[in-house]
Amino acid sequence: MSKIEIDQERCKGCGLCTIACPKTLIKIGEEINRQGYFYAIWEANEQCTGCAICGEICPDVAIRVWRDRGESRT
Amino acid sequence: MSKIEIDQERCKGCGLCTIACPKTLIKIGEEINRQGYFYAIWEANEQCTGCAICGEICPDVAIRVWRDRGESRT
Amino acid sequence: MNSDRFYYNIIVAGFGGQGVMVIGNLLANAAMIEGKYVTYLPVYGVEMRGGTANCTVVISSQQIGSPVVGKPHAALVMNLPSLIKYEPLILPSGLLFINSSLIEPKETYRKDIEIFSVPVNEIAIDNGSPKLANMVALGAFNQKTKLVQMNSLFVSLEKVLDERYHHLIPSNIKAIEIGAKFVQSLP
Amino acid sequence: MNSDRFYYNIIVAGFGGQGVMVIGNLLANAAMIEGKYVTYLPVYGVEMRGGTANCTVVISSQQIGSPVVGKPHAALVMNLPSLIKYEPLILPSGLLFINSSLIEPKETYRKDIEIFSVPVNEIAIDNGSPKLANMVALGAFNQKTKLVQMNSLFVSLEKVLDERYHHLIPSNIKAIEIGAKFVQSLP
Amino acid sequence: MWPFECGEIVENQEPEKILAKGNEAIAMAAMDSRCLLYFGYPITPQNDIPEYLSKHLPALGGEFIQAESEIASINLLLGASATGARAMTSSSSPGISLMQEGISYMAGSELPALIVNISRSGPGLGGISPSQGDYFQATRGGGHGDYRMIVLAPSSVQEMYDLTCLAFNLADKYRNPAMILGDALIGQMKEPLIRRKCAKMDLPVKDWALTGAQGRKPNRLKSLYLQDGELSEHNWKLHQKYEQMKKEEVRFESFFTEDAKLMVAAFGSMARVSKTSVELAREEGMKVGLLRPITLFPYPEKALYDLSQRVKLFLTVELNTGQMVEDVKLSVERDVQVYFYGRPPGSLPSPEEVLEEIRKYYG
Amino acid sequence: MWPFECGEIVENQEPEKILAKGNEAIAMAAMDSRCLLYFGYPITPQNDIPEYLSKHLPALGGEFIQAESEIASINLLLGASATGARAMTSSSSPGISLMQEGISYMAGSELPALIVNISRSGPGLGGISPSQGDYFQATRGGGHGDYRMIVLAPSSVQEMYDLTCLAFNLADKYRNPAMILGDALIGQMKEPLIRRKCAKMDLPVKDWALTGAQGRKPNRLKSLYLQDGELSEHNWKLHQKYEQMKKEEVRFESFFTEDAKLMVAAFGSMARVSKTSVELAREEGMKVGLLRPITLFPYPEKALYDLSQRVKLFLTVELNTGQMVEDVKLSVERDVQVYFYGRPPGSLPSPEEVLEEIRKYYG
Amino acid sequence: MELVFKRPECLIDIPFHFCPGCHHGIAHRLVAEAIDYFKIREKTIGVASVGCSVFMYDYFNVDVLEAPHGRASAVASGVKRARKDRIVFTYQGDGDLAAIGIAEGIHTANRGENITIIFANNGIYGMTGGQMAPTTLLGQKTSTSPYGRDFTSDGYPIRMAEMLATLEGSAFVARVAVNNPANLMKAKRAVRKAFQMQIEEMGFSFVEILLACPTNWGMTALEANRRVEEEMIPYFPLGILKERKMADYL
Amino acid sequence: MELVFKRPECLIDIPFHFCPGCHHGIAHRLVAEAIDYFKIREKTIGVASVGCSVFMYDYFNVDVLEAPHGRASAVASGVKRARKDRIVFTYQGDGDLAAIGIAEGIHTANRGENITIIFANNGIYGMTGGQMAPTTLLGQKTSTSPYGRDFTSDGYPIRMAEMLATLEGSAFVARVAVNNPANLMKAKRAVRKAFQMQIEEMGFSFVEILLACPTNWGMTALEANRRVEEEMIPYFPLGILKERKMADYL
Ligand SMILES: Cc1ncc(C[n+]2csc(CCOP(=O)(O)OP(=O)(O)O)c2C)c(N)n1
Ligand SMILES: Cc1ncc(C[n+]2csc(CCOP(=O)(O)OP(=O)(O)O)c2C)c(N)n1
Ligand code: SF4
Ligand code: SF4
Ligand code: SF4
Ligand code: SF4
Ligand code: SF4
Ligand code: SF4
Ligand SMILES: [Mg+2]
Ligand SMILES: [Mg+2]
Repeated sequence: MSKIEIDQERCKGCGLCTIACPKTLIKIGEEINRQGYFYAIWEANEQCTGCAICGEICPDVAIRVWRDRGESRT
Repeated sequence: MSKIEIDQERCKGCGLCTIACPKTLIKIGEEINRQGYFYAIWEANEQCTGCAICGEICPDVAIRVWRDRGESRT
Repeated sequence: MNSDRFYYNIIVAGFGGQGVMVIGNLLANAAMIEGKYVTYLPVYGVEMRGGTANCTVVISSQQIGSPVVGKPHAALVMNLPSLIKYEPLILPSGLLFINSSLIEPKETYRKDIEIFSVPVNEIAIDNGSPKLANMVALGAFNQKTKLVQMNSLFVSLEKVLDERYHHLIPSNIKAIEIGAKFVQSLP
Repeated sequence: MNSDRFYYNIIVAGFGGQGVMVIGNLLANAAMIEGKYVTYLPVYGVEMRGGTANCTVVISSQQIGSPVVGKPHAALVMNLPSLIKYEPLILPSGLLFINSSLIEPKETYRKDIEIFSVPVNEIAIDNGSPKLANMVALGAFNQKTKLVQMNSLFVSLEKVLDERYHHLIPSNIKAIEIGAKFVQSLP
Repeated sequence: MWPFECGEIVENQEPEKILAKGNEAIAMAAMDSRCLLYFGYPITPQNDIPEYLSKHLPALGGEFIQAESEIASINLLLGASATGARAMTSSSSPGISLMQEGISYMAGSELPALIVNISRSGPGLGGISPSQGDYFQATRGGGHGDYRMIVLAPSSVQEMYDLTCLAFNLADKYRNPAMILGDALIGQMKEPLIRRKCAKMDLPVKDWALTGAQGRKPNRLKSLYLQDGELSEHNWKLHQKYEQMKKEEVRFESFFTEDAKLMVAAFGSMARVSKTSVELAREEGMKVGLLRPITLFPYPEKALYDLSQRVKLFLTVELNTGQMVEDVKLSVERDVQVYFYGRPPGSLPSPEEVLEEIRKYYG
Repeated sequence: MWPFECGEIVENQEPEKILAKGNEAIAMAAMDSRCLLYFGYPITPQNDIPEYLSKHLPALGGEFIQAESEIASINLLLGASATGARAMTSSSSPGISLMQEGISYMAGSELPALIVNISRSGPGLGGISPSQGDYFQATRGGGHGDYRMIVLAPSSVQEMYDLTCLAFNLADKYRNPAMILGDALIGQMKEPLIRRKCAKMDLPVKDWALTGAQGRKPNRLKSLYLQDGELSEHNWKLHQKYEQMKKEEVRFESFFTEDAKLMVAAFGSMARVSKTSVELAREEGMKVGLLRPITLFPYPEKALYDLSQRVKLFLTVELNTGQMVEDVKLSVERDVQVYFYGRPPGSLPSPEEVLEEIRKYYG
Repeated sequence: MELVFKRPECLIDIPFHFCPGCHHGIAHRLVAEAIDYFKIREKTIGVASVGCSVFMYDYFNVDVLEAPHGRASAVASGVKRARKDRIVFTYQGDGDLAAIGIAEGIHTANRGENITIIFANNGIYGMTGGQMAPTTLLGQKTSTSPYGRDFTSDGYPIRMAEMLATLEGSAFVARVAVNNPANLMKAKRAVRKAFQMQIEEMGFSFVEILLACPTNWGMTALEANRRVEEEMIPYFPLGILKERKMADYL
Repeated sequence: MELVFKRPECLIDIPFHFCPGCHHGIAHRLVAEAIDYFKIREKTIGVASVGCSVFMYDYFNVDVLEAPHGRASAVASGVKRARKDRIVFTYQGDGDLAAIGIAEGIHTANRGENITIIFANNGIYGMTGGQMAPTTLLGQKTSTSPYGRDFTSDGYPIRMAEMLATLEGSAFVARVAVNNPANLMKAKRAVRKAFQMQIEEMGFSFVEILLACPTNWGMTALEANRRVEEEMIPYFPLGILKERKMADYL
């Protein structure tokens, strides 16, 4: 099982991660952060492969990714 | 019979006309003009075709050309 | 600047992108329509992106000298950095209007001014137009201060908004009204 | 500028390309070698091409103030425009040295100065080095004025000419000597 | 086509009061002065000018070029103005620095045109806040050689409009580039504006313009003078022109001079702030006046000199570390004290802060 | 490598007297001051500098770039100086105008380097004859914003050398660009020159230089300051630096001051001409002196002020239509008469012509 | 679990000021990753341009110099000539490099300066509020081309990579995009390659990155991202345009 | 006998200031002849650049404007935009156009300004005394490349015609020489064609003319003339690089 962490105060709610995640595990939430943005939330989910695509695409470097197995990244 | 006229005070003695004339009718003389240049002189000569190549090549527009017959220029 | 003459100035401040400039523009235009002298002065951060943005509006019955205001009668602050910057400057017994969606009212400190909090983002979101938080704030602020007539604000929308956005005028009006209503409904 | 001190200045003028600057340089360097204070000041026409060129050399036993000379002791003119420009400026009883190859001596007008004509182009051509008319002029001028020793001029050639032209030093020396001899041979 | 009737186009305009930005007022005034050629490169805080003109010039048959740089802008302007057409560019401080060579050429070739500097903070990239740090550059010639621009310093949105109209006229009258020197404050602020005709001016025919040598000798526009003494003469001719401007074109405004014991001198945006300070001072009973130069070149030397016969205390207020104060010192009587309150850019002084300074020296 | 010993390299040089051009003296001094980086674009009358350096820098392991323009030159210089290395550019008036933005950035980012202006006639293309028409530009900042350069005005070939060495030192001492302001006269003339060490100066370590953030925090060199008040503070800091220069770095030379009734004030080439005029005047029995500012910024205000306690007649002589005369007026006591004799470029005044003016005012 | 994706060390831990969905953030990160990869942080000197990326010095944990608008390539050349042993790069917008700075860009490439230019092409002047850039597409509306870019008066969008590739002096020239994971991975390789070229002293390297500017395109982040694919890439084709295999002075 | 060759009317009857054997004189005459040919003297406006050709206004019998060094193409664009009914040309040296003025040259071409540029390429800075130009050949010694132009520090000679031909905005681009009668005749046709393109409103036209500068090449006129053939033409091939057949907005 892999996981990601979204820094909710850094997230600007652009949504790029939501379309990039091959498993569509991320969506924009309904709460605003201190900057007034609706931030992204990760649906903690076993499906996450830790592929890090979400991290790569995030313009605000708001995502960190942990991978469980020693699989090589895409 | 065609002829040319070299403006001796305008000529700077560069010699371009001397190598351009297909009949080699022009050479650099041994006198200097008021600017101190050895100017070009035309050997008045029946061979001149009035082709105007000398005029075309002269950087100082120091040559005028008259053509006798109605031949077209080269 | 005699007390018998009308003279009032406001600073509106927030993040770039929160639409604080539009608030200032609408106030100024509305006051102009109502026959007042006005100045509107925006201040941006770096050329355009990021940082904070604020604007100053002066409304007066006389010709206006300085459009720069050292000590405003009122400050409408949309985020925390603006609160920190402008709270100390407000004239005694002036008005501090805070957007409590992004600022905790407890972050204010002055006792000699009136502090008035409205959760403008929440209100806007609740009304389905999260992008119009600034209009909610304007409506609430004007309801509170009665600086200009609401109708002058509505009329000004057409002058202030770019033509591209004219189709949004009705929803802007609605947001202003919602802001005003929120204030009216306060106990 | 007392008369017991040495102070002399010269203007050398001609077309760009006639080598007047080299004349000035050689005079200045030679005088420096001989322990004098010197200034050399060139004046060009447009950036480089065409037009006239001239230079001023001041030689003195004292520190030199102005390198600009209003009224020269001597003018060495290589062409007609230079004659027209500098003849009027020469100090009374000064020297006007003209290149009679390009200037008719009759084109001068002053009576209160010494006019000295040398057909430097012809001399140079006759001696097979038409490009060294300037050196002929220098030799003749210095023979006439005895401003510096001929040898100082020869030694200066190495300093003044670009290395590329050092192989031409002997012919330059020869041309200077020919100019000097021409003057010596005058009646 | 020449000379223009000032503000002809405006006639069809109803004199409605609109809430306009200073920058937009310039753009409107340009169009109303029949300037249909604009060349410029984007830079904050003056982008409203090109944006407005890119939108409105095409309909008038004008040309809007967003140039690749300020250097291209000033040279496009040089070319366009050489044809006798009215033309303009606008920029802000760093961009104006890049135009210095071109401006020197335009002055040297005696080409009229409008250059707008909505200046911002320096040196270097500095910031986009208001600044008066380009006063020297504008009035002393930041480019090489002896030349001057006509420099007008508006201090309200209405003046942004009015002085732009005037600048075109003065440029044409003197065959010289003219500059509007505003700043981020006066360019960005909004105030009510009325588009109105400016006073008519008799302008010389542009017989020097390059339009093709048809039925006349070729015209040449250049700044290179190589004949002996020719360049000196040209420089003296320019100098005479500047002297004439000093005689005929000085403009300034003053308040509360009659009984003033201390005069504040300030231009543009700082004159606005200072005006309130002076009013506050009067409320406190201090006899303080304000002199506001409208033309920075020619400078109101005489007005200051005359005033200084009576008033012996001057306070120059600038949004920099001391530039116009030199002109004040050079103008006033010798026994006058000239103080300086400078704020380098980065923050704006409030009227209260200037009042503080007034109190300090009035004392 | 830092701080440099002044003129170290020269030690191996025998102090031979050579007949050198002013421009070449600058180039030699640069090399002798360990300036091994040159960036420039050709322009008359200063081409001897790049030509000399293109020939001699490679052997010293230096870099010579003929840039594509003066704008590239000043920005190459900006980059090189940011590494802490000594570097220079040179140009003449129009080229210097093009550098104004870059100079403003360098001053704003506090980058030391040498900029040489061997100025020529303006405005515009003007001509290549000597001119002092760039005095304002050099001393007031032709670029935008409040900043100053250290400006040195040599008046002999030896000084072209000596002041170049000094300029590098002062630039490093103050982290500020320095300018040598010569002209076509002083750049093109030849005089005997001795390459000699210049006085040693304690120079601060360049801990701000960009060399890679190894074992330290990253260094940033910039002129953009956006935090509230930050830019004001930065401007005041620069201002303090300029004030310090005024205290510590003023240099001037004077002749015949003791009993002078009239002082001529002139710099650079015109000081040379004027010196002869003053000597001629003395020969005629007139009590005339000469004051020659060597630093144009900081200006010898105090020297002039002190002198003006005694001498009540000043004649400023310039190769322009009136620029330095403002500094003279701003410096002297209030009861002093300051006259001006200006010659715009295009022809040089002779010592006799200046003498004529002296006679006129000496009265 | 292993932390497989995190902020590169070369990027200081503060939030970007960029607008939501702005690709500058991705491009910045790619550069930072390349610097980390080659472990050259302590010998790298960055040159910031004026544009939305002007705050580069706040983000990169390396020595940074700010250049006047358009002049970053000249400034970087000056840095490099003074310190040939350092790694020098610029990060320049399209207004910066293709408009005001085109002369410096071309001549820097032509001289084969051994530096790296990251060219952030978003077809717009971001920082100044959305004016037309030299790379704005035909028909595109901007605040100074309100009726759409028209080639008869505004000219054509310039393809910088193609132009620089024709110069003898350039060693590596590529155009990439970061709008989807596949393009992003290629972009990462290109940026890395560009630095590698410099480290190996192969000469001038240049990577043009197509970026979305949602704010000034007047779009949401997702719309803007899509426009990169649909409108920009067709006019600005991706790929490596030039790659010198050996320094030609070897 | 008929006078078949004489000074064109558009050339004022005064001597050129050029050095003996300098090709500028020929190039000037070709331009004057084209103006005569199209009978456009009275509607032509010339823009002079700074270089040995700066005195253009003394020679051409047309309205002439002097541009700052390098900026002739921007100046000419300004003239043309103000007077679209006039014929506008610049005459620019290689230092002027390819070095300091390259940005203006490229953007003028890119905007497709309907003007004509005559680019006088002699591979040297003539007027200022023989410094290296952007078109100086590798190995060529000049006063600022005393050891010969070296690409590692000086870069490569730029081929302007090729570069401008790649831009969408250019309509006619040619390179010619005037070193012998055959080339000269082609040059004459190219110059004429360039003006014709402008008259027909086809857009930006550009003729690069390779010229000899005997003085600063340190050669006699005849040697310099030969060098054009032997050294310049091989690096700068002659020919028409681009010719738009129809205004693309038609
Ligand atoms: C000399 C000068 N001219 C203009 C500007 C204003 N300016 C700042 S950034 C910029 C362009 C920004 O566009 P781009 O380079 O494309 O960067 P982006 O913001 O799009 O990333 C301009 C014109 C300036 N700072 N300096
Ligand atoms: C801004 C500026 N920089 C430099 C110069 C000096 N300058 C005059 S002409 C010229 C170059 C001449 O070379 P080119 O354009 O090739 O023309 P050529 O003389 O060879 O015909 C230069 C650098 C100048 N006049 N203005
Ligand atoms: S790591 Fe991969 S699978 Fe997991 S959330 Fe990110 S993109 Fe989706
Ligand atoms: S990509 Fe980053 S900033 Fe955008 S929504 Fe996802 S986490 Fe937030
Ligand atoms: S016209 Fe022809 S043949 Fe006659 S001289 Fe001239 S080139 Fe020779
Ligand atoms: S080409 Fe002309 S200038 Fe040259 S030698 Fe012949 S006539 Fe004289
Ligand atoms: S304006 Fe555009 S380029 Fe600039 S930060 Fe915003 S989205 Fe990015
Ligand atoms: S220097 Fe060269 S280009 Fe200039 S006129 Fe002489 S030969 Fe011609
Ligand atoms: Mg951009
Ligand atoms: Mg050339």
